[in-house]
Amino acid sequence: MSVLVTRETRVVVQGITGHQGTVHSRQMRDFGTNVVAGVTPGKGGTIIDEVPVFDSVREAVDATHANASCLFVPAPYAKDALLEAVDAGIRLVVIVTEHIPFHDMLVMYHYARSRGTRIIGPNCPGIASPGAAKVGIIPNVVFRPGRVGVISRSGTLTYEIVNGIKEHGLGQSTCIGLGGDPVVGTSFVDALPLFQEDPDTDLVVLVGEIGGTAEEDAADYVRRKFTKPVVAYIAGRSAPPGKRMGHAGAIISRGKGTAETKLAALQGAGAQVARFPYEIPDLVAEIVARGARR
Amino acid sequence: MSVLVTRETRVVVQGITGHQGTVHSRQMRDFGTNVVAGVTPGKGGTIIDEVPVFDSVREAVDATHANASCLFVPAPYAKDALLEAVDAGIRLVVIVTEHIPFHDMLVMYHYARSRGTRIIGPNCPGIASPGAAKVGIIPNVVFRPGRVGVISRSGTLTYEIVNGIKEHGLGQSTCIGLGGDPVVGTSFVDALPLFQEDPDTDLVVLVGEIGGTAEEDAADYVRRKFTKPVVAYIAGRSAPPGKRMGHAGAIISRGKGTAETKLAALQGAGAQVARFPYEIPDLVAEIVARGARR
Amino acid sequence: MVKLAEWRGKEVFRKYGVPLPKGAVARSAAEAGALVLDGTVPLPCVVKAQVLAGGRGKGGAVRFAATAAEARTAAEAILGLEFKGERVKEVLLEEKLSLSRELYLSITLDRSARLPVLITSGHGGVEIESVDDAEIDRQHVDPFPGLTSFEKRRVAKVLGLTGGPARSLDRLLESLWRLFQAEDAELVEINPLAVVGDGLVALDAKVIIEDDANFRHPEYAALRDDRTPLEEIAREKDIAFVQLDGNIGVIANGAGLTMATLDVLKEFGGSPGVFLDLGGTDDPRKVTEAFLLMARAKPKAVFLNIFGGVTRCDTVAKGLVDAMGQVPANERFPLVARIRGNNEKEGIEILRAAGVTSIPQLKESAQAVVAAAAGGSA
Amino acid sequence: MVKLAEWRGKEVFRKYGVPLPKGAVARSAAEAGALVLDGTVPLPCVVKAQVLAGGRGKGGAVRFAATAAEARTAAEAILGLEFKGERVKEVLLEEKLSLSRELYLSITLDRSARLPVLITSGHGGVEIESVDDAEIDRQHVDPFPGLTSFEKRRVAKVLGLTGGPARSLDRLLESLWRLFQAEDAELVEINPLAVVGDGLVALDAKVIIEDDANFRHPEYAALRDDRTPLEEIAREKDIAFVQLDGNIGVIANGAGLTMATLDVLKEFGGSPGVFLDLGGTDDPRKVTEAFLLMARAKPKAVFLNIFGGVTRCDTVAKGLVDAMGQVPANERFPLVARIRGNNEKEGIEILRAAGVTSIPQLKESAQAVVAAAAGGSA
Repeated sequence: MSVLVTRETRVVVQGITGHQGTVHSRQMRDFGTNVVAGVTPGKGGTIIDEVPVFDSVREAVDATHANASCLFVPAPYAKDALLEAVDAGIRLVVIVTEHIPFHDMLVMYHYARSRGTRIIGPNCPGIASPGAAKVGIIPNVVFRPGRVGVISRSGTLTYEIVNGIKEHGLGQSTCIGLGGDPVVGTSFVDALPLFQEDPDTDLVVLVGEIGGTAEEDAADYVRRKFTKPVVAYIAGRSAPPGKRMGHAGAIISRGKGTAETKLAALQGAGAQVARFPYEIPDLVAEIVARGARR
Repeated sequence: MSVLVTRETRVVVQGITGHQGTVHSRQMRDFGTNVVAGVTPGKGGTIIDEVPVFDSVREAVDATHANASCLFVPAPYAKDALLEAVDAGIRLVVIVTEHIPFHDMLVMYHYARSRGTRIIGPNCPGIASPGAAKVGIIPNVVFRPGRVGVISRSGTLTYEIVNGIKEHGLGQSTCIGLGGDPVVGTSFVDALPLFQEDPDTDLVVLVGEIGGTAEEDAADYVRRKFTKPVVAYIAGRSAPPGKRMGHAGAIISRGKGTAETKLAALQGAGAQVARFPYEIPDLVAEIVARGARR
Repeated sequence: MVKLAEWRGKEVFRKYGVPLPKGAVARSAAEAGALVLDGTVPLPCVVKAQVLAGGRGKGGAVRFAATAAEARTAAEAILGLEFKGERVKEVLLEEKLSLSRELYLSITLDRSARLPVLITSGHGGVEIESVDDAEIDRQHVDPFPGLTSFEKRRVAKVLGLTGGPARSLDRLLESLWRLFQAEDAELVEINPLAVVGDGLVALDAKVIIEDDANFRHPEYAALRDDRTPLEEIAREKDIAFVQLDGNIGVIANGAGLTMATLDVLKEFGGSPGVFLDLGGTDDPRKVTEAFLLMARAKPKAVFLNIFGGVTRCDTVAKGLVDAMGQVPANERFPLVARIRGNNEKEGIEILRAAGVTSIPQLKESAQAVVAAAAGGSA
Repeated sequence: MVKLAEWRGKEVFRKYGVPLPKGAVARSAAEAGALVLDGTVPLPCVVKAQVLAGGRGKGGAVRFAATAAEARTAAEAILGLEFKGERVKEVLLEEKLSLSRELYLSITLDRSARLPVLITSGHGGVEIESVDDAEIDRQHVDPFPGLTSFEKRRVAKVLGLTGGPARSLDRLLESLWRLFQAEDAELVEINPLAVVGDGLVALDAKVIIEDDANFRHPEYAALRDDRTPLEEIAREKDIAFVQLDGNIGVIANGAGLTMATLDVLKEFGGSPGVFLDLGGTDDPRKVTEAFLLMARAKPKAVFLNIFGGVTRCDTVAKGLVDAMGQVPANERFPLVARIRGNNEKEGIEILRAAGVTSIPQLKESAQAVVAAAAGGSA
């Protein structure tokens, strides 16, 4: 088993004919992912690396029974592409596209949710389960099958950390890059239950960032419901305060949102806290040594 | 048991301080309905016939745990009132108000559905289960407890027919007046399964009208899934064709929508068809005599 | 519902940016000629009767003109015509465009799906009912999130449009969808929608606005002109009143009961002529007004069939008795009453005091009124 | 994000019908005086520095004037001031209204709830962070179906508004909600929102527009003026570039890795000064441009920390080597590189050929660059 994706996942790549779409479709297939279709309006009937391209997601689904989508379309068209995927019955959409206006993402999120579709992202590296499938853009080279779950708000920092786990001789069950945008389809709190229920995950590495309250919410969930060990890292501990989003933002996240509040909350929930990315593999290895299966 | 309403149903009346709201709140209480609250913005804190009035549905629900609403507010404000009820967690709303623009009703219907709230109406007489509760405006005098279910698109014609059943010495389990508007919250197809599952209903009287395809859809459902006897009547058999809604309407209901198509469909589904309202009690009585419990 | 004449529909189209032929309305032959002469309407042009009924082309209500004189003559021939019961008061003159395809397009409500539906066909310019079902596409549109780009692309593909016409369709659909919602339309229909050069042009316009939304659109409320004088008075008094050909007047409450009453009357050989639906009133004065309106329609007999709910039997009886006193003796007609439901006893008593007996059963009462209309007495 | 100065925010407010005091912008003392003399700004009036930072009242950037001469003097005193790092180029003159209450109102995004939130308080006119949490109301608004009347009534009740001010609030909330959506705002804030007579007036305006929506609002893209010259060049080249006080330049890819790199450098005593996030580029020319921009910031040492994904290691190495050749010898600086991930081997090889060794571990490479910046060599 794995989280959200399996060997049976059938991926349609929206925006497959763009440079990133083409490159990453190939890498997903190299990973072992079943990429069954691509979609680019107006390019239907062509073929990219043996993958048939359709004009619409509906046509792609009808022809190939795709059940997951990886979305590379440019930000101004991303909302329409997501609505199209949901409407065609796709129940998992990984949105790689960055710079999607959050007003668009609000519509996308609530529409998808009302139809039972899970979004990962936007502006995210996606999801990968070594040995099963990858939907997204995390480099194949960082993975190795194992029993460590990774949930991260970052992109390249995720690669760094996953790679570190591999270089330590350990492997991953599933890695989810949630994306760092203000509105994400799947948050830590949404992802943790999936790992809680996954029999192939022994512990979870949680990689957060300053800003927002997603890590505090995650800590609350871990404290109340999560029974597996957690190793946490928060990037940006020493970042300058930066340009704040006015006073209203502070009102929403009163007393939350800094590296300190996040680390304190996670520590209070029983998580092992790493101060630097390179401390993570050691903490994971210790937990594994203490009894969690590798 | 009964359909949708029980002795435990706690009704809030939206628009209770209007004439109809006041009159029908009293009649609902006379029927035995637990009318726990009224809502009229700006009139919070007053009392109408021992029923406390609140400024908002949320306040009414917090104070009285109301779980159903009967809506009498004027058409221009009905959409907002429905959204308010849904937002406050009300899961059954009977909309008596007539002349609500269908564009508003589309928003109301889809919003309510996404939140799990059932709408009956608009422009409907509501629902009543003799011995349990009534939410709406069907005259109390027409009822008598029994085992005949009634589902109707009409208003006064429903009273006529329910009364006819009573005068024949039979009684009703639950009667639902769906309302005759172009967009209704609950259609025959939505209501029939409730009666199918209701152990206190032995047979169902279905009262339709010309226009739309709701009766044809109902016939299809009866044929495939409904196992109890059905007596059907369609009003408007001899009505003049009237002013049609352009050509597009005809395209949607191709070959459906007339009294003939509706009657043929229902007959084809095994329903007993009454040609006139006064034939209904006889048909019902025959079925009861053949073995359905009274 | 408020049906807009083609030229009014096109005014609404223009507001939303739907591409239209150049044109203008004329109310006289001289005006028609002048519109051509001053260049407002380019030649050759089409002269179309502004009536609500369809089938104008076959019916001689659409003519072509290559000169100003011909435009004048065409307008002269059409203005004043009686077309399917409507007097032609206006003609619309429009440039005649050279088109490569005629499409059909409409947005209306699909009641069963509880969703708006965008209906299109590559076979436009003919009555859409005559087009084979397989040639008609239905695209539902969810009010949340509204008409999407992928739905518009799908429709373009179904219609076989690419390039300029496809881009034109995208903008046009956006316009029509906004119009459909913002104007509270029941129907927006373009037939034919023409492919002209690299774009689309709406050659006809049918717009029907929902009455119930008049509180948002008072500008439409005044436009209805397909009512009889009595129907117009009824509308002003907010009474549902329809005049047809028969001789029995029916006063009932609720559309369903009114229709059922009609069914029963026809069964017994009656010929209902005026329908008056009291609806859910609880005001005796409104009942009086309705009854007096009925009297003005001069029925041979009147059948009052009320099942009291919101409308209580005693209210109706009071209003009725009051009205009967106001009808001059020589204009009186036999009245058969059947009142049931809320406050039935009180109502029956009031009627009895005025000399009217309520017959409790629908069948018997219907038979009585049919007999009365045929010359017997009630 | 694009923060609008108060007067620009109020121009947007006006477009959506938010009630404002009478006022106008002046860019010189003479202009300020003239605006009063010609009646554009009624007396008495307020003269406010147009800067983005808050706390203007306490900071002497807001003055009052009872005559045209006083308005001139006030403008003279404020214009040209340096207020929290910003030079005052404009003042806004507005009539001074007599108000009975000051409220707080804003709409922004609640990330956790994934919903817009309408924040209000009866305690306006002070920094909202200083208001007790129990005095602040949060009303979430669902984009489907949008801000509803019952939500607006609820807010009015919470604020204790009835009658005229409640009706004014209803219209104002409608305006702000439309503005928030249609203008792609991150924040719309009014503090204070004043009760003046029977209605409400927005005395201040804070509007922040989301950068990502610039494709819909090109008019806002040009308004940002809080960047350094190098940051401005970077923006034009679409490179994420931030200048601070330290002396180590950091080139990384991705916000998380950049922040983590900073955390590690600080741990070993380094002082990062310029951050350059390559993001997800795959174009060696963009890497070259970014590196040359970094060179212009004159760092003591540069740390290149790349984990190749979309950005491949060989692309970065190529762009880097190309750039190094373009930096004059006397402007060169020590470079510590760490490149991992996609095409790592190829990238390392390209760097080695140019004389740069990639240090694989983050800890060791960070220590090396700190040492280099402190005077050691890389």
